[in-house]
This record gives sequence, C-alpha cells and structure tokens, in this order.
Amino acid sequence: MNTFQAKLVTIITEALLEQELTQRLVELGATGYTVSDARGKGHRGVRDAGWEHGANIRVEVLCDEETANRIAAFVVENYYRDYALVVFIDTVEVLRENRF
Amino acid sequence: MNTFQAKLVTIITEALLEQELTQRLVELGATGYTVSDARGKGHRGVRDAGWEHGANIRVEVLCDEETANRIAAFVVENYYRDYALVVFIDTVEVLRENRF
Amino acid sequence: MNTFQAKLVTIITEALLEQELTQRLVELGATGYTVSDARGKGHRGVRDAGWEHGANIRVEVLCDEETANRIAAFVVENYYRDYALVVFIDTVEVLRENRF
Amino acid sequence: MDPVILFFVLGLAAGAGKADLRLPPAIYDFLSAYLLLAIGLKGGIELAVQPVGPLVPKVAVVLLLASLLPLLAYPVLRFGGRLARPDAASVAAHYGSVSVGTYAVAVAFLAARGVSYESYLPLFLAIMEMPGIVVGILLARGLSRGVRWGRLLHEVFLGKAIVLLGGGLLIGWAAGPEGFSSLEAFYSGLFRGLLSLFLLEMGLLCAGQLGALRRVGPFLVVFGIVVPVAFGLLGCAAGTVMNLSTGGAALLGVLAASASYIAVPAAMRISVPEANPAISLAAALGVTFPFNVTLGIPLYLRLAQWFARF
Amino acid sequence: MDPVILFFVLGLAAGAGKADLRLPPAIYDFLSAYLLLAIGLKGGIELAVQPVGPLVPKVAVVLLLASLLPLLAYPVLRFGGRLARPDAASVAAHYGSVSVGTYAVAVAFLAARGVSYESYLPLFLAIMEMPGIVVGILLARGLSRGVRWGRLLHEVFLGKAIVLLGGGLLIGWAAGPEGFSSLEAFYSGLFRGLLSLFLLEMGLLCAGQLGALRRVGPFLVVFGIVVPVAFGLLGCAAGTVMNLSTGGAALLGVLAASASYIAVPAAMRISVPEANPAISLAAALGVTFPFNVTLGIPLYLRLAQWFARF
Amino acid sequence: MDPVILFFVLGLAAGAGKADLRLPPAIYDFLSAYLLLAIGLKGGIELAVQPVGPLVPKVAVVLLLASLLPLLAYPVLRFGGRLARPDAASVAAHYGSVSVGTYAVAVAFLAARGVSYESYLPLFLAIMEMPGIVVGILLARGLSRGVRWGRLLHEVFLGKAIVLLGGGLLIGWAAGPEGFSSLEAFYSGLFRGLLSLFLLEMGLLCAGQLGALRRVGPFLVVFGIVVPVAFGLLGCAAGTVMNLSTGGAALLGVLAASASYIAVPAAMRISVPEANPAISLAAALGVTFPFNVTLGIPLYLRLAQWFARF
Ligand SMILES: Nc1ncnc2c1ncn2[C@@H]1O[C@H](COP(=O)(O)O)[C@@H](O)[C@H]1O
Ligand SMILES: Nc1ncnc2c1ncn2[C@@H]1O[C@H](COP(=O)(O)O)[C@@H](O)[C@H]1O
Ligand SMILES: Nc1ncnc2c1ncn2[C@@H]1O[C@H](COP(=O)(O)O)[C@@H](O)[C@H]1O
Ligand code: NA
Ligand code: NA
Ligand code: NA
Repeated sequence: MNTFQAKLVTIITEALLEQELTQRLVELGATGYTVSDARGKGHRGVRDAGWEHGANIRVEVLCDEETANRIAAFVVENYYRDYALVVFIDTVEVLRENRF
Repeated sequence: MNTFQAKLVTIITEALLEQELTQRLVELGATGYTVSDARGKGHRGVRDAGWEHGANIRVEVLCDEETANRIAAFVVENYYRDYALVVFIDTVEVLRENRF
Repeated sequence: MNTFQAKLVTIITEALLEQELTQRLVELGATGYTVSDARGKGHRGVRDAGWEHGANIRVEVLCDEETANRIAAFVVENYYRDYALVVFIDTVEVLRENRF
Repeated sequence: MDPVILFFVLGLAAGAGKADLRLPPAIYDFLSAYLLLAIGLKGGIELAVQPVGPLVPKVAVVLLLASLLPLLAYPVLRFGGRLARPDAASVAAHYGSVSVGTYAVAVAFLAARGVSYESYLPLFLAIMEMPGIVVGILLARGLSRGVRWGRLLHEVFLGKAIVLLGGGLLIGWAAGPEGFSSLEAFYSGLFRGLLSLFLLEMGLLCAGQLGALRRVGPFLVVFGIVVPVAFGLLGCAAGTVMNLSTGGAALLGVLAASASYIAVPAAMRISVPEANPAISLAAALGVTFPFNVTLGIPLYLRLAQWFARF
Repeated sequence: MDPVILFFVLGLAAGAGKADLRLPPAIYDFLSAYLLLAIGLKGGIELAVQPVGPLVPKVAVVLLLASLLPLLAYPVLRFGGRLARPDAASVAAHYGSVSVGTYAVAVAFLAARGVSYESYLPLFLAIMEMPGIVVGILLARGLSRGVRWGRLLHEVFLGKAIVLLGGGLLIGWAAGPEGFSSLEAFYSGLFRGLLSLFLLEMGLLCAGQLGALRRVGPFLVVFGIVVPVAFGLLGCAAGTVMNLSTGGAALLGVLAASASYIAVPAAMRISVPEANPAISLAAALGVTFPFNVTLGIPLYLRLAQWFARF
Repeated sequence: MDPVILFFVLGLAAGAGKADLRLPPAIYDFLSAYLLLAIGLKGGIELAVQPVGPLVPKVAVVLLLASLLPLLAYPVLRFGGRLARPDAASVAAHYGSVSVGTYAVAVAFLAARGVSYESYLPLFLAIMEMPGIVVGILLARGLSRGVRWGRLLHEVFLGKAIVLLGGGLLIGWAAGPEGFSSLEAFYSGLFRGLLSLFLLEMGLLCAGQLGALRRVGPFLVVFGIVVPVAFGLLGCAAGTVMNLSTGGAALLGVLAASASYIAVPAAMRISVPEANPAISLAAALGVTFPFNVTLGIPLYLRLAQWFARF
C-alpha cells in the first residue's frame, strides 16, 4: 500500500468543550477531526453521560508532526489546569489518498 | 505478556455504509471488526449525528499485514472518490489468545 | 513537546462487564480509563446495541508497561474463556502533564 | 398561523441564532416513526370501510404523476441550473418523491379548517415515495450502466418510511375502526402534540442547511420555490381530474410539491454516490420545506378550491 | 386478532425481510420502563383498597410454582435436548422466570374481552421474576461451588424490572385511586399505544433471533412451544386451585408460560458465563414470545375457563 | 404526599441502593425539553388574554431580586464556608438562578390544592435564570479581568432553557387559547405523567451526588437547606409586596429558593472554569433539590399564606 506517516493526536476531555475545541483545532491547522462520545475516570473523578455536560468526548486529529505539537501545546496551555484532559500522540500510516 | 504483532486498520466513513462495508470486510478476510459512532469534519465538510445518515462511523479491524493492505486498497478504490473517508493503519500488540 | 512513552491497552468486550471491569482496572493500578460504546463481530458472532446488554464496549487504559501486562493477564484469565473479548496494546506518547 | 408551524419557526430561529438547542437523534427517529405509523393507521382504518376496486385506476394515475415529476425537474436542473448529470438527477429524484413532514402539516392544516379529504390519501403518500427514486437513478445512469437493482429495490420497498406507512395502512385496515379505538388516545390524541415537537426539530435541521444554501447559490433557491408551486399546481389539477374532493386534490398538490429529505437522500447516496448530497438537502430542507409548510400549503388549498369550480 | 399484536407481526415481518427499520435503543428502554411502571402502578392502586393479609399464602404458592418450573425444565433440556449442564441450567432459568412484554399483551387481551382479574397479579409478576434465576444458578453450580451470591442477590433484587415494577406497586399503593387520577392520562390512557410500539420493536428483536434458531436446531423450537403450553397448564391449574378468578388464573398461566428475555439473560451472563447466551435468547425470543402473544394467550384463557368449570 | 414526588423518592432510593436503573440520556433531554415547552406555552396562552403594560415594573422587581440573591449568598460561602473565590462565586450563581424541575413540581403541587397563581409566573422563571450567571461571573472575575462577554451572553440568552421557555411563551401568546386547544392533550394532559418520569430520573441524578456530598463536607449541607429557606422567605415577601396572589407569591418563593442544575453549571464551566463543578452540583442536586420538592414547596406556600394576612 502506498502510505505516508502522520501523527494521530487523541484528546479526551469534557463534552462541553466540543464546539470550542474543534473550532480551535481547525485554526491550529488541522484539516479535519473525528469526535466520539466517551465516559471515563481520571484525576477529576468519574465522568459519565448520565448527566448533561457530564460526559467526555474523544477527539482524534490526523496531522503532521508540527501541527500535532501545536495542538498538544495549545490544549495543555488552555485546558489542562481547569478541565478533565488527557492527550496522547501516536504515529500511524495514512493512505496516500488522504491529504492533511 | 505473550503477544504478537498485528495491524489495526481504522476507517472513518459515512454511517450509511456500515452494513455494506462490514460485509465486505469479512469477505476480504477480516475475522472481525468493531464499529463505533462518530462525527467529524474533513474535506467533505462537517458530518454530524443530528441528521439521519449524516453521521460517521469509525471501524476498526485487527488483521495481518496482507489483509490490512487488501482492505485499504479495497476501500480506497470503492469509496474514496464518492464518500467521506479516512483510513489509517497502526501496528499493535495483540494478546496471543486472540487469533485473526 | 515534552512527552513520555506509555502503553495504551484497548479492551473490546461485552457491555455487561463495564461496571465490574472498570472497577478491576482501578484495583490493578490504572489511574483512569476511557469507555465508549461499540458494536462488532468476532468469533462469538455479531454483537449490536439493538439489544440490551447485547452491545460491546471499548475500554482504553493509559498506563506503564507493567500495569499493562497485569491488566492484559487479568482480562485474559478472567474473561477470555466465557466472554467476547479482544485486547491489544499500543505504545503512545503522552504529554508530560498527564501522570499515570 | 397554525401553532404547530410556530414550533417550526422557533426551531428555525434557534438554529439560525446558533442556540444551544438540539433534540437527541433518538427522539427525532421516534417522532418520525410515530408520524408514519399514525398517518398509515388513520388511512387504513378508513380504507377498511370502503371497497378497494375503484382505487386501482387512481393509483395508476398517481404513479404516473410521480414518475413524471422528476422527468420535468431534470432538464430544468441540468440545463437551467447547469448542474452535473448526477447532481441534476439526484435533485430531480428528491423533488419527484414526497415529504412525510409536509404531508403531516397539511393534514393538521386541513383538520383545523374542517376540510375533509379521501381516506386513501396516505396510500398515495406511500406510493409517491418510490417512483422518484427509480426515475432519478435512470436519469443518472441510463438503462445500460450497472445499477445494482436488487439493492435498490430493497432500499426502495423496505425503507423505514414505506414499511411504517404501509404497515400502518395494513394494520389499520385489518383492525378497522373498533379495533383502533383503544389506540386512538395515542395515535390520534397526541398527533398534533408530537407533530409540534417534530417540527421544532425540523426547524433546527432546516436552519442547518441555510449555510449550505449560500454555497450552492441562487439558482437552487429559486428552483426550490418555483418548482414546488408548479408541481403543486399539477398535483391539484391531477386531483381535480381524478374527481378527488377539494381537500384530497389539495393534499395531492402538497405531495407533488413536497421534496423528500429522508428516503431519497439515503437511496441516492447508495445508488448515485457521485452526486453531492449537500445540494439536494440544501434545496429540500433549506428552501422547499420551509416554503411549503408556511406559504405552500395554504396556496395549494386555494388552487384546489379554484380548480374545483370548473 | 388484537391490533397490538399486528404491530408485533409488522416488526417480525420487517425484521425477517431485513427492512431498514430500527427503533433507537433509548426508545426501547423508555418503553419497557413505562410498561413496568404502568403495570406496577395499576396493581398498587388496587392493592391500596384491599387487605394484604390474605395475600400471604397466595404469594407462597406462587413462589413455590416459580421455583418448580426451572426444575421441571432442566431434565428435559439436559437429557432430552442433550444440552451441556450450564446451557440447560440457563435455559431452565429463562423459562422459570417471566416476561413483562407477554404479561402486558395478556392484560390488553383480557381488557379487550372484558375479562377481569385480581388486582395483585402484578405482584405475582414481580415475585415470579426471581426464583428462576436462583434455581438456574444452583442447577449450574450446585450448592458447593463459588457462586458470588452477594453480586447475584443485588442483580436479582435491584435489577431494573424489579425496581420499576416494585416501585410502581409501592407508589400506586401509597397514592391510591385519587392520588393516581392525575397520572391516569399517561399511565393508563397511553398504555396500549405505547405497548403497540414496544411490540413493533419486539418483533424486530424476535426476527433477529430467527437466524440463531436455525443454528441451535429443532429441539429448541419444539421445546419453546411445548414447555410453555405445559407450564401454562400448570399455571392455570395453580390459579384455579388458589381460587383466583378465571382472568387471574389465565394470567398466572401466562406468567408460568412466558420466558424472560431481559432480567435473566443479564443475570446468567454474570453468574453462569460459560452458558451460551444465544441458545436461551433464540428459544425465548425466537419461538416462545411469538408463540405466546399470538396463540398462547388465548389458549391459556381457554384453559383457565375450562378449569373454572370444576 | 403528591404521587409525583414518590417517583423522585423511588429514583433516589434506587440510586442510593445502586440499582441497575438508568433512563437513557435522550429520554432525559426529551423530558426536560417537554417541561420547558409546556410551562412556557401555558404561561404564554394566559398572557395572550391580558395587557402586558402592568408587567413591566414587576419584571424589574424580579430582575432586581434575582441579582440580589447571589450577592447575598457569596459572602456566606466565601467567609462562612471558606470556599475559594471562584467556587464561592459559582455556588452563588447556582443559588441565584432557578430550577425548572422544582418549579414544575410546585406547579403540580398548587394545582393539586386548587391554588391559583398569576399567568406570568413562567415569564419570571425565564427572567430569573439569567442574572445569577452574570453576577456570579462578576463575583469571580471582577469587572476588570477578561471575561468573554460575547460568548457568555450567547450562553445565557441562547441556552436551551431560555430558548424553549421563551419560545413556548411566545408560541402560546401568539396562538392563544383556541389555537392551543389541539395541543392540549399533549402539553397539558401528559404534564404530570411526564413530570413523574422526569422526577424518577432526577432522583437517580440526586442519588449520584450523595457520594460527592460526603467529600464537600457539612457546611454545604447546611447551606443547601438554610439558604433556600431564607431565599424562599425573601421571594414570598417580594411577591406579597408586588401584590401577587398567594399562589404567585409562593411560586416566586420557590423560584428564589431553587438552585439551577442545568443552565448555570454549563455557563460556569465555560466562564469560570477554575471553579470545581462538583461542589455546586453536590449542593444543588444532593441537598437543595430534594429538600425543596419534599419539604420546601409546602413551606413556601405556608409562608406566602402567612404574608398574605398582612
Ligand atoms: N489512565 C487513563 N487511561 C485512559 N483514560 C484516562 C486515563 N486517565 C484519564 N483518562 C480519561 O481522561 C478523562 C480526563 O482525565 P482527568 O483529567 O485525569 O480526570 C477521564 O474522564 C478519562 O476518560
Ligand atoms: N485530519 C483529520 N483528522 C481526523 N479525522 C479526520 C481528518 N480528516 C477527516 N477526518 C474524518 O474523516 C471523515 C471524512 O473525511 P473527509 O472525506 O475528508 O470529509 C471526517 O468527517 C472526519 O470524521
Ligand atoms: N479482527 C477484529 N478486528 C476488530 N475487532 C474485532 C476483531 N475480532 C473481534 N473484534 C471485536 O471484539 C469483539 C469480541 O470478539 P470475539 O470474542 O472474537 O467475538 C467483537 O464483537 C468485535 O467488536
Ligand atoms: Na414531490
Ligand atoms: Na415462565
Ligand atoms: Na434561586
């Protein structure tokens, strides 16, 4: 297969931030993003969908390394202190046909 | 842990394709798949669950490299031109007890 | 970016096990977990959300290698024989600010 | 204005103002299933008390009408609007088919005015859903190219709308008026209440198309108003020729004028995937649905009343 | 045929024909919660106006009956059907317990025929849910092996069905007829309407089991019809011996004949995980539920009427 | 006790006992949207038949009251409870604003007792939702620091609660009593039934806060009871001074006494993110909501009756 390497940034955070965060991701250079609903537990306790705005989202962004770093720096600076947040980055092979 | 390497193919595409795509994955040699609901933004604009058939799905397939390539080639050839589609491949460690 | 390596354990299993499994993950040393709803097909046939308790969950745990191995061993020993179950482990870069 | 329409306006305003308002998709699915069943049941119950024979020719006329509409729309789109062939075919299919939401509003509108209509109109609703899809695909592909007809027929005849509407018709027909009486509180008593919630959601959905509308340009805005009026005229005329009552002719006009936004988008996405779905939805939801439920329906009733004078 | 059953048939047909029809899980959850609450409330209100003392021996008989049923089913499954021990125990547990959906259909059936029954039948429904689970686990494990009884009792007594049914009984009992009057429009007026939607969904679910049925083989098909009839006979007989009215005896027959498809599958999955859940569900949903709601319920009423003559 | 409250108690008990009971979030969203629309519509319809002019001074008083409440709560929290500034400001905002669920229970309570009240109370409900948020943010930030007022005003005026309540008021006002009659079966007839389900869910949610309550300590438990009583007194007094009827004054007391758990948490999370949301929710849901719907509402009616004697 004809592939190229890209970074996959995964952000798990509060559902309330979806609109704002996805808007910022685009401003930071992401060509797209994928969001799914999640629930979980971390330092800030259990977060679940039973309660409006109480749930988490799981946001994935495929991008080049530079953008990945920009995104990671942005979310840590802006959301880490006050919001439930986990961020991790993986390296994946993306099909040539997809461009980012 | 007793593990072996496998490919994890992740396909993000239109929810409408779920039935057809999963059937094809099995025909292409996947021993299984996992689907979850998603929403997102890409070259084809915003896709969201508010609208019937307007949402995305996120399909994961664990398989060997050969099958991964077959699947990637298939989806690109059949869906890339006309549908919202992103495909990426990762290498993961699968527990020995799982067979693919 | 200031990152460190961690293991990402992904467990796909029956939704019915959510409460029990997540409790055990914490006992096994996970500092948190993320759960999302899924459906799929594997050796035990099709599993879908149409039916109460018929669906799958997708559980992710970020942790160090040792904990990852402990978790993997635990789920295989306790759930593999009787439940629909797939487990795989990936290595990812976690932002320094997150601690596990 | 009928208060249920005000719910539509509320949804439209909330959506346009980007208010944080969104009904869960599960509720939308429930509401549309309810409307389909309720409409089908009502028709079936009344069909139960009358002979089916005289319906056959009327069904034939309605089928003909529904096959004609996309053929009329296509050249306008292809040559007037300069749309690519698959896009023109897809939009034509949407306007050839019908909208259950619009029909439900029209039924509520007639009921509020005490205008009666033939009991078999829901049957026409079910029938008119399909030809648009088939003709639209033929327009896109011609007869030669590989259409997966098996898959398509499945999609057309076993889609949610047909199954619920047709199922409702059959159940109502089998149960008859007495059998239905115990279900009346739910399927009749709550009809307008649940329709009002459905329209609130429709307003939000339509508002979501206003942005797309700007991108697809002024041609489709004009198309989305002029064509429904023309089709409504045709439908009312056909109804009058078929000797329907004024209310029946008006409803046939509404059906002809309405554009599908559920069954057809799904079918086109599968059978004509190269058509851009945003174009059809922007026109059907962004222009035609709002136009029909506010101005269109009263207009079609007027037209039917006017035709009735001849 | 009762029109609500036609909704079940519609769902079954749509599912078997692989129609693109699916109610959202949230709606299914809502409908089953509603049925449980409505049945519980109705029972509780009527319990409020009568002494509780005379109920105690009847409850004891019903508990006995419910514990007996899985013991009767087990040898048939284990030796007749050659199922593995955990599978036989699990299926026995399903048939020892009860189905709320079947009960709701029977209630609608009796109401349509004007057959009355004792107000405490919903109490029996709640009571009969549990023994099957406990006996099933004992059959699978024996008394010696490590059953997590704490977890199990929690599962049994704090499952959704018991909490809503029991809660409804208590609320109805505390509120009494006047307190309830303001809730009547919702919990009584819509009962059959919402039941019809529930049955549509049940039809789809049952259709989903037809494929599994082919895999599990003919024994379970026969089992899924013969055993309910035998258990229904037993239930009707027990009801007659307990001096229940004809309607009451028929409902006890329905309870005995019905097989659980909600509470028991979850409990078995946790307590007897080595049992294959597909076997029980295929029989309970693919055979017994359809049989009971169409042919079984009228049959059990006949049986009860016949017993009443002695 | 009003039976709808028993549903709350059932939910609370089920949640506290960790029963496997959970209504889908989609149903909760549907129920709260329904309550907002139904309350708004009812108010709007009655507003339609009376002059709006005399309302203006009353609205001003209510706005003043709603702005005063958080200012009163803040020093108690900051210095009495030693909460950090953002936490104190956030809790003050919650108690300055209002709870639709509590209002709905109070409406049902008054209706059951035949106590009437002014038709414009739902307007007060809408109005009192907002000032608490704005004052709370000012308390946290002062006037100097960078509050994103644009975003905030959007959040305040275009939140779900205001849009549905305000939209309902407008629709009801435009439709008037006759226009509404066809919607009555749904929006009035089912009010108490759907409220009962909403309260079941509220019970589960409140039970979920009991654990958090233990962590946040005894101060908030006392605060969550004493402050609502004090605010209820203030509200009843204000209502009496404004010449409201006894029922109207009691409802104003209920509004003052109630604490928001939907609109304000979301607004605070965005505008004062450093405040710990668990503290406010534990107090509002774990203490004040249960207190108000069981003991508070009858107390506020007593207070209003007592004031009315002067
Ligand atoms: N160790 C972990 N593994 C997987 N997900 C986690 C982990 N820690 C936290 N999360 C997720 O990230 C969210 C926010 O984490 P926190 O900010 O630590 O509360 C949690 O609600 C979980 O969904
Ligand atoms: N850069 C990206 N990162 C993550 N997900 C993406 C990205 N681009 C597209 N997607 C997802 O893939 C879907 C289809 O993409 P597209 O075909 O580009 O519209 C989108 O709706 C997103 O859910
Ligand atoms: N090859 C695979 N790729 C991705 N997901 C799988 C695969 N096999 C199984 N799964 C998922 O794991 C669940 C349990 O698998 P199994 O125990 O094999 O039935 C399935 O329902 C799927 O969601
Ligand atoms: Na049309
Ligand atoms: Na039974
Ligand atoms: Na307040």
